[in-house]
Amino acid sequence: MSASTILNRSLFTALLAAALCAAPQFALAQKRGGTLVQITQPEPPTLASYLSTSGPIGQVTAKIYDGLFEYGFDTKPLPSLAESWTVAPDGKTVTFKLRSGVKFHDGKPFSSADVQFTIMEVLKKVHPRGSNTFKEVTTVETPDPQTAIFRLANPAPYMLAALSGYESPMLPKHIFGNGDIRSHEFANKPVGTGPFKFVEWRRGELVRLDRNPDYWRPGQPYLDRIVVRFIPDSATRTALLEKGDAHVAGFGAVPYNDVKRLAALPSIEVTTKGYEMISPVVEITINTKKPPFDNVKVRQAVSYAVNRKFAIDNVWFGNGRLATGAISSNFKASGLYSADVRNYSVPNAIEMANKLLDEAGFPRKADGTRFEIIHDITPYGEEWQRFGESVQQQLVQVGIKATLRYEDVPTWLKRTYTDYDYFMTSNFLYNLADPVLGVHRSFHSALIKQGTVFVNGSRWSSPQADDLMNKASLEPDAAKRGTLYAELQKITVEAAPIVWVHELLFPTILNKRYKDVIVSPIGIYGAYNRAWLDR
Amino acid sequence: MPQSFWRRFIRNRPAAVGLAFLVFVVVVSLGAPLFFAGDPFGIVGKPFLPPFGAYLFGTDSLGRDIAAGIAHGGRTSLMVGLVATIVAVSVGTLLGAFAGFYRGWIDDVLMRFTEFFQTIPTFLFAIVLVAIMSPSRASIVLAIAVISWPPIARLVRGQFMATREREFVQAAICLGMTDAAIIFRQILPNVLSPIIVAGSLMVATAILIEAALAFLGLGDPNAMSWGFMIGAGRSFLRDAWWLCAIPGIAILLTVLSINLVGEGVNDALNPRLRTL
Amino acid sequence: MSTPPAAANGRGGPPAATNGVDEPALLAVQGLNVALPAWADRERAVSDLSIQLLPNQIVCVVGESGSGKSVLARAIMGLLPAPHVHVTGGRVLFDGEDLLQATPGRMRAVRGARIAMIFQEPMTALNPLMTIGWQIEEMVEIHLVLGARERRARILALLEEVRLADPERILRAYPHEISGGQRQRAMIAMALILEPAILIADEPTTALDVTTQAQILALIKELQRKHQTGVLFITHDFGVVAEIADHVAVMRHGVLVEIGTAAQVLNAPQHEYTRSLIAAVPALAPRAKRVTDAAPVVLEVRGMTKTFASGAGWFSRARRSVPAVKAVELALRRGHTLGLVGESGSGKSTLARCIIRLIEPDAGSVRLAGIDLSALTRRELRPHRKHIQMVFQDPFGSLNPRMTVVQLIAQGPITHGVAVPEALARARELLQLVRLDPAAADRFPHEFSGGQRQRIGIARALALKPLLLVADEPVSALDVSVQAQVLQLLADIRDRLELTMLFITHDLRVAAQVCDEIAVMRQGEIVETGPTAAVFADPQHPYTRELLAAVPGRNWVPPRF
Amino acid sequence: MALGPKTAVYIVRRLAQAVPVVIGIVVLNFLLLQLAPGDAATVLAGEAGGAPPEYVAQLRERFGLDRPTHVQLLLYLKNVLSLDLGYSFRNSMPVSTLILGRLGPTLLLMGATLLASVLCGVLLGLLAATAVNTWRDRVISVAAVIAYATPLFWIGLMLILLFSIKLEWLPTTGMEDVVAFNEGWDRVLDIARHLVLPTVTLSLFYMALYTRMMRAAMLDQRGMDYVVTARSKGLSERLITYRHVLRNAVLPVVTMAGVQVGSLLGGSVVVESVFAWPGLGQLAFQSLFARDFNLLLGIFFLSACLVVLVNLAVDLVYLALDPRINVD
Repeated sequence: MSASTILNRSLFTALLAAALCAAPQFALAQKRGGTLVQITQPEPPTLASYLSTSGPIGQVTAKIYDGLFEYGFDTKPLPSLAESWTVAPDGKTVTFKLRSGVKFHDGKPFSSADVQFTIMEVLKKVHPRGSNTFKEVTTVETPDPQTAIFRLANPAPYMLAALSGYESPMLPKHIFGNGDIRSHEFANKPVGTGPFKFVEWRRGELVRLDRNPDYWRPGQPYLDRIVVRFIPDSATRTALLEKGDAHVAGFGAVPYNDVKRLAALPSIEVTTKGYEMISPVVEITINTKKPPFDNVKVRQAVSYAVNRKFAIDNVWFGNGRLATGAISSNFKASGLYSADVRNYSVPNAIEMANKLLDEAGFPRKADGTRFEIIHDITPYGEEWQRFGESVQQQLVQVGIKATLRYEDVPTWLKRTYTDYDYFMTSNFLYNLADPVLGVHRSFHSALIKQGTVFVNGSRWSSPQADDLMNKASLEPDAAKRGTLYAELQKITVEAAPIVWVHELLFPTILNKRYKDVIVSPIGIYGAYNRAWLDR
Repeated sequence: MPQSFWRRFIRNRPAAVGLAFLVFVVVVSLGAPLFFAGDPFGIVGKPFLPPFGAYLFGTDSLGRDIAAGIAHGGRTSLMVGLVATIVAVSVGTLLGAFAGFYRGWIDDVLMRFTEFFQTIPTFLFAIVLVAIMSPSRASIVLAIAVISWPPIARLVRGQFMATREREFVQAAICLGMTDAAIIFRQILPNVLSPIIVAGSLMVATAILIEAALAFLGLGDPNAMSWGFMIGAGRSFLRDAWWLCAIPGIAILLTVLSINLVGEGVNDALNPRLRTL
Repeated sequence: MSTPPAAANGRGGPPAATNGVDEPALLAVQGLNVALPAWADRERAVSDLSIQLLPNQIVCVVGESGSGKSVLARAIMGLLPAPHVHVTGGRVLFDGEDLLQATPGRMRAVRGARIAMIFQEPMTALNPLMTIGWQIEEMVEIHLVLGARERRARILALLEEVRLADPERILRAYPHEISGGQRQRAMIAMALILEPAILIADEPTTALDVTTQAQILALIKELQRKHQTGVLFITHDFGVVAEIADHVAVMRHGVLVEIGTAAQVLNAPQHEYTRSLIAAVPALAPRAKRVTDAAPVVLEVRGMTKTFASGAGWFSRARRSVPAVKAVELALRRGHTLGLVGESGSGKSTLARCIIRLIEPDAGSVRLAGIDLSALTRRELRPHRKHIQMVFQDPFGSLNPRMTVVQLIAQGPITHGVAVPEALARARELLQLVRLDPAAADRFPHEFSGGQRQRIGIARALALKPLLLVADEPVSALDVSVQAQVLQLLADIRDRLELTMLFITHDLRVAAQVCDEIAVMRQGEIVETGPTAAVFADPQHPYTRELLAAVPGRNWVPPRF
Repeated sequence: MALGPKTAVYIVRRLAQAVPVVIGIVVLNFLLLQLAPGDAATVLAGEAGGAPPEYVAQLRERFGLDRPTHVQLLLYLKNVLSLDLGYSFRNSMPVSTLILGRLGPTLLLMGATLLASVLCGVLLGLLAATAVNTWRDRVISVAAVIAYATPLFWIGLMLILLFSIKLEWLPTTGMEDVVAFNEGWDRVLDIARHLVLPTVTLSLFYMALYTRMMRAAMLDQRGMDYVVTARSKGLSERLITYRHVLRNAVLPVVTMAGVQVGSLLGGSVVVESVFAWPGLGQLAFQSLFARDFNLLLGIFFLSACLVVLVNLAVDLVYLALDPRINVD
């Protein structure tokens, strides 16, 4: 990985005091009471968010488990269970001052021992991303119940971006410390310090969370209850939101075609905020080791042929932003995004594609085709199938006959990341909070790891790109980082191992009577402690 | 015999109507490449055009011609229904014939097997098969055939058991005929009519199963099919009802006409029943 | 309505509608016409029929199948299968009331209470899901207002009257749990419980064994005398007629051809058709043995045993095992005809099928012309099968409906290697031998009558020139006139081809006519064997005596014309 | 007929004979599922949006997926025979708990469907058969023929469109109103309202089948000799129908109902997905795509047991209805 050379820096010093953050109550007259019904799709397989990062889990558990931090829309950390923190100048020691008087839902107090247990015994060992995030953590020291000191082998600034209650939930040691953490009886009966307490999980139906009266933020939460419903049928999900029987839904839980209609309703508000630390991208991964895609011209031709605008308008019904390259335009603010790359969305794209294919040595045969391939479809649902169908049609125009293949998730994952037995496949990846976490994995030669999913499946690599990424992950200066990434974007777009189609704008549907629901860049992965019902 | 069969069949009005419609469906499906040239997945116009405008049945969410989809989808439905039935009926007839004729252990094994298929939720089993083999026309046909042959085998077994006791079969044994001759030349022609009837009804069931699989997203992604169209149109139920309604009606009418024809065949083959 | 017009077919004038007695009729059918549906082979089921029934009288209506005798019974009861079959004219006067004009409600009151009916097959005539007691009780309940105890007492009394042992058990039993004879007794009890004026009996003994038949006939007669009931008794069997009838009416194609007292009709029939029917009834007098014991033994059966295991299926209610044939020994000489006689379930058919290896016997050997067939495997047996051929009982089931007549006859020789054209040519010759029109060769079995089909079956068996012909009840499904023709044909062919024959029958009259020797079977065993004449004249075994005594009309010698 | 010791022996024997069938199902499915590409570990890693290979290997070891197939099978069989259905790692729960949680809704839907289809089918068949060739018969027969040809999922969607979206008479989906958290009778009523559409959808096909069977059986039975006997006794047509014919005609429907149960669970996959009914069908569907084979096998095992039990129950009913059938 990238963090082998250390640059001496201390970006993070002591930050704001807790009081500053806990002060938003004065803005509006929040009212107590009410039940918020959230739709989560699909039903989470478990509630063990320390064991699996499967999307829907966090939508439930972030209300139960707190993290050390929260984050503002600028993706900067804010205090939560940690009142304050300091990073030593060498970056190898991080000290967290923990809030006092915090109690778990079972009444036992929260202390540094719980932090130590959670990091060292749980997240570092069994959390799929945690082993990476906390890789550099050697010990967590607990000089007193309110202090936790992380000792790191190397500086790991990205760690501080991963301490939300969604990503790194703080668990009660007195419960999870007993028994096998991998199959713990409390896995699906979570006990945390969060604003809502777990009541019941009716499988296939709902999870019910009730207000935690002993929540550490006085007066909060405002809601009496949160019900998370699981509705497999998309039309029903829409209907529930429309009727006001459900109040919030995100992450594509509502079909994109319904969003427009819902948005027009006076009772409903649609926002694309709350995904800033996620940055999802729709793309087509090309197997660069499989002829004819080992030829860069062929890949570029495909990149020209794919009509991004059509996908946004007709498949995702406008819920997308044209993607230009490897890094999402969400990073424009931080200066990491660059549009100075080859532009594939040009009016004469088809012409360009045909020309490139001719040059690549694939002339049209008598029947008008140049060659045949199989196009795999991400098995994530109907819009992906429609996307595949539209791509198939677009490829016909440049003489590529694509047969579609639609398999279930495990089969598809195995084909793409283990067997590499594919030509090109649609794909869906998150840029996450930082390119180091979400972008490097698709290009770095170190991440051509057979059997590991969602890494470099196209198996494209170049020493130059590797070098750029290694440098960027350790570069403290934002402007310099921007330059490095601009170069990376240029190279990768030119090599076209991936067709970046669009930056998916997940619409979050929100009933207007519910206020302050989406208040952070993790959106519905938030705790909802400030959400309230305006009757 | 065939002539009187035909007369009896045509005199049965629902069956005649069913046959006429079925012929229409077959003609449209087989002629789909003529009537609707090109790929049915091809995008022809703006999405969500309502029916009876520029396009007979309108366009779907991507702007594909629904009428073309119906015509080409009919090919898939009929093909899957027919081939799956032929496979299931052949296997079922063969096994049922041997079990019913020889009884003994062959029969025991077969009965255990059909019991097995009665005990397992068959549609779920079909889903498992298709998921494992990856959705394609071949895997769907195979899955439907696998879950469909046991009832045929039971039927044929029963018929063989009964017919085997008929005196003309005993006479054939007395004449010294080989078992194969007795099974295929003596008994089989006499039990063909229930098999034909069951087979024709099975085509209808197979079409429904194929549609359900496609609806659940387990159809062949390269073959336009009615179930797929319904599944794809499901999200637009409220805004563009025709996306679901039209292919649904196509399935309904086709299955209905096959059932009517099947029953007509049954009635025409067993004229006794109708004299009552 | 006055006297009926002359019969349409013109074969003699209509018989007198009286029974020759001046008593007032209990039931008078006058000029009854019953129409058949358009697709039937004739216009009317019953044409212009008049008949009378007096109290305390048994009138037998006799005729072959399709004569319209059952339709008559149902027309009287108002039970014709409307709308296809319906009355188009005439009157049915019962106690002076025309039942054809009665309202449905009135008819319901008459049915069961005043006119009751019993049927041929008591097993299907009773509701299989209800107890006997419930079904009898229902009869009482719908017609009378009686307390439960009274009802029960009355039923029990009647059950004793029809001689049902253990009536309490019978009441609780379901139809399938009692024997055929018991069922028919229960039916009779049900029919008579309301002391009806008239009992209509539609072939009530046809489905029963000969000994049971005799008992039931006696019972009907006894009860009829006791209750002074008028009985309209429908039958095809002149033996039964001779046994029970006071008056006899003969029907043919829906027309009454002759009516008169039993003595008149049976012994001095006037109408040509009646004469031909009576002529066809085989006499009970045994034929003389035609051949000597010097002929070589063709068939030798030793220790033949077959036990049916049952209880294999979930729902079979039979006992664990049923011995069907117990160590039977038989020998049959060339040219002889051995009659295997016995009641249903005696094992005679099983024995025949064991000999021919349609059923694998448990033990025993079969030697045919010196070859031990039982030592052969099924496959090895195949070429030898042509030496034993069989003629089956059911003229409808024994011919493959999908094959033409020549194919049916030629398939045996073809199977055994005869060239196809030769086999077909020979099949056509055989058609002449069994006296069928050669034009019939290319038609399918369903185009023929029962008797013609039996001829085809015989031709098929003969095509292989067998050493032994096994005939399993070959005439019992046929009408009496056809039966006579087929028996005659068999006899002719046997004599011409010197056939050896094993002839299975339940009918002692037929056995007497055909067989040189007979073997009497009961419960899987041969209880008596010997030359037919000897056995008939001096039966040794009590069962043989019982059988002979039970033959209906045994004291009546059909006149020969 | 009565529940005597013979019947008890029969029940025990039937259950004993079902054991190999059920085990056969488990074994066959186990082997079949081995053919499926990918495993639970891949799925979990995929759901997590990626995971290091060590993590995946660790998962495999934990799930026992690293052992040879026959060892896994033997272990599984051993567990099943001691009625331990194993642990669903994906759901972090014992399989039995998961299944039990879904069993209630499943049985509710199955029961309601069975009841509705049999009762309505018998009733409609009766209504049609007692008025043969009148408009009533024609309407019922035509409706039955159409219902018989209707794709389940499609009619489900259309019912939602009509009754939930357009008319707003009935709830769209789910098993109960989860916002209300009703108690007592309110809850029962609420569940009943939710039950209507899925039950109608799922029972439509069989209702049509039973209607047709019942009508045919009634007409068939009307031609039987015992009906003539009943007429000759002076019974009215009404009494003949209700006392004699009905009971005989119901028998084939009872047999068919046993067959229906087996297919109900499979068919409910589609209906459960349309109506978001929290039943076993959906669970099975999900577990297949998650390669959660312990769970899927558990469901197959349980549904096989269920079918065996229901078939037994149907046969016992048959036994009570038809005295000709004996347990010997």
